Amino acid sequence: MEYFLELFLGGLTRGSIYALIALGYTMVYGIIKLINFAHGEIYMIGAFTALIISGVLAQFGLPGWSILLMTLPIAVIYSSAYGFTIEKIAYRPLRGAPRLSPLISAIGMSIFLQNYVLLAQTADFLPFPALLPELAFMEGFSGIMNSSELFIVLTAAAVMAGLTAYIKYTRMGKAMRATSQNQRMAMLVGVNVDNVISMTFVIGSALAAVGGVLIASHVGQINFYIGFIAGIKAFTAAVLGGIGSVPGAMLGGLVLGWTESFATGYVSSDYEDVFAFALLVLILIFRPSGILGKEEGHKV
Amino acid sequence: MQDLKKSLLTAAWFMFLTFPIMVIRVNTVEDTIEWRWHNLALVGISAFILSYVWRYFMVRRERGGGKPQTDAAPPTPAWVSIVIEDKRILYPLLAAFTGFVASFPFLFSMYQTNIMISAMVFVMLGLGLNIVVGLAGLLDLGFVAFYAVGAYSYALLNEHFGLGFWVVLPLSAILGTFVGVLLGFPVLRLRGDYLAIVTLGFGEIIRLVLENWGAFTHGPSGIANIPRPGFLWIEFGLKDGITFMYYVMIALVLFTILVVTRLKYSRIGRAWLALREDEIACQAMGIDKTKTKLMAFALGATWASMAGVVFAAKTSFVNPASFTFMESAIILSIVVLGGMGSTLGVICGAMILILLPEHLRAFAEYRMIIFGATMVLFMVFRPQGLIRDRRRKHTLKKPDDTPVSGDAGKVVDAHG
Amino acid sequence: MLKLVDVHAGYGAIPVLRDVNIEVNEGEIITLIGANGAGKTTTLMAICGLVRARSGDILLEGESICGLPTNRIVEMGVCQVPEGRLIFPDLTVTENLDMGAFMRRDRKGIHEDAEYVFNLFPILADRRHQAGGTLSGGEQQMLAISRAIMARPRLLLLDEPSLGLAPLVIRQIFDIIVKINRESGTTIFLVEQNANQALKIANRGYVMENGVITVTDAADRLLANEDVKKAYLGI
Amino acid sequence: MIKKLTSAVAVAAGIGLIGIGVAQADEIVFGVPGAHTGDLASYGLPTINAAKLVADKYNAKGGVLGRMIKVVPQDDQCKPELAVNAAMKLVSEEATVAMGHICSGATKAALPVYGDSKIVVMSPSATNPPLTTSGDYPNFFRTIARDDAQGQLAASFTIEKLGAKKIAVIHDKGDYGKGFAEFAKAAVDGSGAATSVLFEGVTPGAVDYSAVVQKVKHSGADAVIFGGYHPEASKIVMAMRKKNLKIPFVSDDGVKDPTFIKVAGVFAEGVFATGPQDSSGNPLYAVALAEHKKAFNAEPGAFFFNAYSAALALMNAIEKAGSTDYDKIVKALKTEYVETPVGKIKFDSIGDAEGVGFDVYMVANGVFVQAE
Repeated sequence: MEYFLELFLGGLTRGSIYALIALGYTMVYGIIKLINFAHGEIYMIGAFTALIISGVLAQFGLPGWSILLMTLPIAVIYSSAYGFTIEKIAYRPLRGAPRLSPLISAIGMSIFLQNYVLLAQTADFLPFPALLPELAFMEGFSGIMNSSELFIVLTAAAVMAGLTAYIKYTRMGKAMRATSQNQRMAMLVGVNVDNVISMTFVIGSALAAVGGVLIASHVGQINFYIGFIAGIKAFTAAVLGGIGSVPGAMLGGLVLGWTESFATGYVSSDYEDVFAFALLVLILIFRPSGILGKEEGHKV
Repeated sequence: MQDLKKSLLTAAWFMFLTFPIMVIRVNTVEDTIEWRWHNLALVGISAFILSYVWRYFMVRRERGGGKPQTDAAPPTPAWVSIVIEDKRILYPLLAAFTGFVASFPFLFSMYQTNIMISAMVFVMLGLGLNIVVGLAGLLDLGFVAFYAVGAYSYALLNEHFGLGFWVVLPLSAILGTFVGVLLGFPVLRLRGDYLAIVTLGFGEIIRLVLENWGAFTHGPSGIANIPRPGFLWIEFGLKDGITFMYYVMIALVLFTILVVTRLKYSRIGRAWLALREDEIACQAMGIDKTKTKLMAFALGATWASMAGVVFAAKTSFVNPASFTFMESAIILSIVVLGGMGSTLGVICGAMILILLPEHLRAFAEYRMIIFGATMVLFMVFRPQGLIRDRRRKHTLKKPDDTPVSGDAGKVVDAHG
Repeated sequence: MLKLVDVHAGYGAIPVLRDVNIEVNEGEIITLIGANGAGKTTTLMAICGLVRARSGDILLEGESICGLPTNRIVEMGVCQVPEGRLIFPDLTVTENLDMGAFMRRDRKGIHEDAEYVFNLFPILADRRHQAGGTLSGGEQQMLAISRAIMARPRLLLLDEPSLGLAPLVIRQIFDIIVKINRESGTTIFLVEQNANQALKIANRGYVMENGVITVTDAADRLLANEDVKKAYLGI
Repeated sequence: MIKKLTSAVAVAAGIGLIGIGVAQADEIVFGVPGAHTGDLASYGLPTINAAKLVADKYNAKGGVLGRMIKVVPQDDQCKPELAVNAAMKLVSEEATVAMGHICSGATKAALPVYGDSKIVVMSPSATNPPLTTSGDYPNFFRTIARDDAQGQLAASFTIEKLGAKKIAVIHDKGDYGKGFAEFAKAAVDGSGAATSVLFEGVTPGAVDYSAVVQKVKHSGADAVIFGGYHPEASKIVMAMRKKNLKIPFVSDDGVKDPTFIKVAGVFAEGVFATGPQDSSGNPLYAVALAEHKKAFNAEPGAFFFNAYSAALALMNAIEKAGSTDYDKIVKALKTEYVETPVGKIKFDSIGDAEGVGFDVYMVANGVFVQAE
């Protein structure tokens, strides 16, 4: 039973990270029906920016928590700025192009960003400082869950609650919902769709940066390639939950995290990813729009 | 003046954007921080200049954008039409080209011949994927799975049963078709992007199985000593083997082109096209959607599988590292950059994407970043690819120049 | 109030509108009639900036709105009830109305207007927490019109409000259109295939054929016009 | 169709004409194929440095057999198909000998190409046993010990010195890591003194490894043997220690890298790793180190000394053979001893270096020291 709990909590941590990244995919997809392949790279850039900023700050001999408080917002700002810029360069000119074009553009952007960081920084794995504080009261539970995992789960939960409220109650949130349901009509009631799309990229990127900083601090190392694998998994999570649906992304992330964790624990980690993808295929075969997704209306 | 202001702003923005990553290099292994201020200036200046270039092309694009998509290709340059119309120039040129292709292995080194074979393998893959993506409009991100099936079927059949290249080639075609149908059947009722992610998943699953099922596939250490094809009873040495493979590849590529071209203009080809344009209307016209899609999927898999056999024979070694998502992305780029649906486009795409990196070994570090940037720029400025697909048109009557308002609505929807 | 001067517009290279001249005065109900595919919807989209006019000009109270983004035009008081209604399917009726008032910041006024439309269409009040997508066609049309009212437009553009509705509902909708025009002085530009009904409530009418305005006259005279009768009134 | 063909002529001709290899007869072309870009570049690049240093040394003395040595690196990214291309490129540039390929898979793919052209290949890092034991590649030599020796050593060390009874064997599913892990597992199960309670592969680059760590814990193992490279190793060690799993962690040569200690920090303390026998007492070792520091102003990277030794062995063999003839070079490699940074070596009948072995190291106070 303890083993089950350990795997459950491990899956919860991993799933929370997937969910944080998956939100970016799902929001962008909801609004412009684009698989933003470069989103994983945004997550990586968030982590790298945090590494650089915290490295510079550490020179001043500041305490760990103050470094975290300064690093996280800067990483979030930079990731958002990258998300914003990418949309302007690689996706905005392609509005109205066939569906495949922005997707290819996104794959190209993903390759570009990976190599940009590779060339400007390094190919090697770099140690990432443990920015998350160790909580004394978690000491006794460290066998099943440690402080950084607790931080990840709590932050993810808080961020998701915040995002849900934002979408539900704010003016921009309403504009986002309206735009995702019918872009033309949203324009006709006066929504500035360009702004909404930019904002979607900004928010999605910010969430990815939070995920990037948390996970990097938890596992203690990053390189230019971390975004690719995390991105594919998060995207799988988004589709699993029903792409375009915000609660779906959260649920999809957790389901995927648990699947991988239990598959490793009870079967074999050799086939961890096989289980993840097989689950995806199965769910899509029986529910072609994902767990919480809605069947797309067939337009004639 | 307006432009100058915009460009200055762009430059400032990019200087801000790239500041941490371009300027500061923190090496947490060595505990060093390196400030590279010259990069900041570099970014600023390049962003400033590039913003002008970008704007120039954007304006050109806007102007060109109004042109109808359905109409013929852009005007052919004068020299091309001269060459084509004057048979005195054309025939010798064609003869020279045929001669060049035929004598390539004798003109160039084994290395050159070998990478030419690589490029032709990718031509085959590209043409195969072109059926799926370019003609039928199904986005397949796991195409490399079928390529792996072909490569491993040759490696394993050869290892266990000693079957030769010529026996396995048709066998693998059948196997590829079979696997294509097997994987295609459950996923084809998914639409668009869902299909994309599921095919990506299948691609990964196949690679992971190859990697982990050591008892069957030898896992990551792979299978070595796969023989090159012989001719009847003749076994070749390395150099002659490569030369022979070159001609085998030429024949296979020609065969592929022939079949794909026939398919494209056949009944099923028109059904694919209809499917790509409008799935629902297609069903309404009585086209069996599942069967048509499955055909495309299976045929694509057939070619990929055959290309896999050639790959295994050429490299003489297979392991799962050759069948990653990156390969799928490259094949897809070949199709898209070359020009979706266009056979010649795919050939040019493969030649450029495979041969250029080989010849640019000196720029190895910058190869991938250029590759990524090119993909983006192509999509933005030349989405139809290098060579636009031109289909034979059946002009029954002059089309009415008044579109119905329903059509109009659809155009805007596409924008939306 | 609204003036289209020699407007040419189309999609890509396909021209749709040619030399369109339309004038709508403050407080009027103007109708644009024509066959399916004549370019009526395109005209509305050009006004709202969803289709860029290739040449000519569109003036709103003497000011050119050509090339402005749609949200700016909406902000200036032009509101459209598009063809096919385009309800936000996952938003509730109340949320749909809220979206109509997206450009407005006066909470109190918005609340009052919501009460006003619920009075106008009591059925919507009953369904206020229901998702827009679950309403019937007629209810959706009512919601679409209510949503437009919520914007307090000065100029209301209606695209085929009668399409696919039962005659009884059509009559109700047309009554409301007249009511909006009378009570709040909203100028109305109505695009209809149902020429008979439209001309009955309009002050003036335009007839469009193949992207060109062929006839324009006072509504009652158009109703009496032999050609129009033959072509559009089915008499 | 005709129009299409003509433009194809232009494209194909244009591409075909770019870059035609040139070779000069009076040079000894010393090929250095390996991963010089991509994620494994850090293992390949130090070998180029080693080759250049050795070449400079000989060239300063007038070359080998009076001919200058020209170092020609070829990138293969550790991918088999690119390795074949790299090999063919070297063949067409008439390489005399080649030092490389870095990864075993790439080496296997490329060897037949060299074999056909009678070129001796010596790898500083390809440890997969069949490269020599299969007998398929008579032209292959290496200056590093085989995986089976390494796996055997890791297993016996864990059982005998650490007294482990139940051992969890983990690997990174890679060519190198899984090979090592399989040999270690076989050695553990064959020892009679201990059993392997777990044999699992982790996915490189996965978000975290907590599930695998829990599984190790659950298996009741009293030691872990890991086959793979340092990024995964440090992630696993850190996760283990954070989860209060303090059992010994024994790994391989891919982990015996200073970067591992830097990345894993305090968690690296007490980790065991096998690595090439310590030859730092060897005078040539100091020479090579000094040369590298002087020329590149940095510490040498992975496999540098093996590569340096391989380059010396190859050049020495050509000199002793008195010609660039394949058979004579092979004979010289197998008969003539040569002083190198990894010791005084010659090669046995299958191509493995005699006298090159592994030792077990342990991290203590932030450095690898020989374990007792």
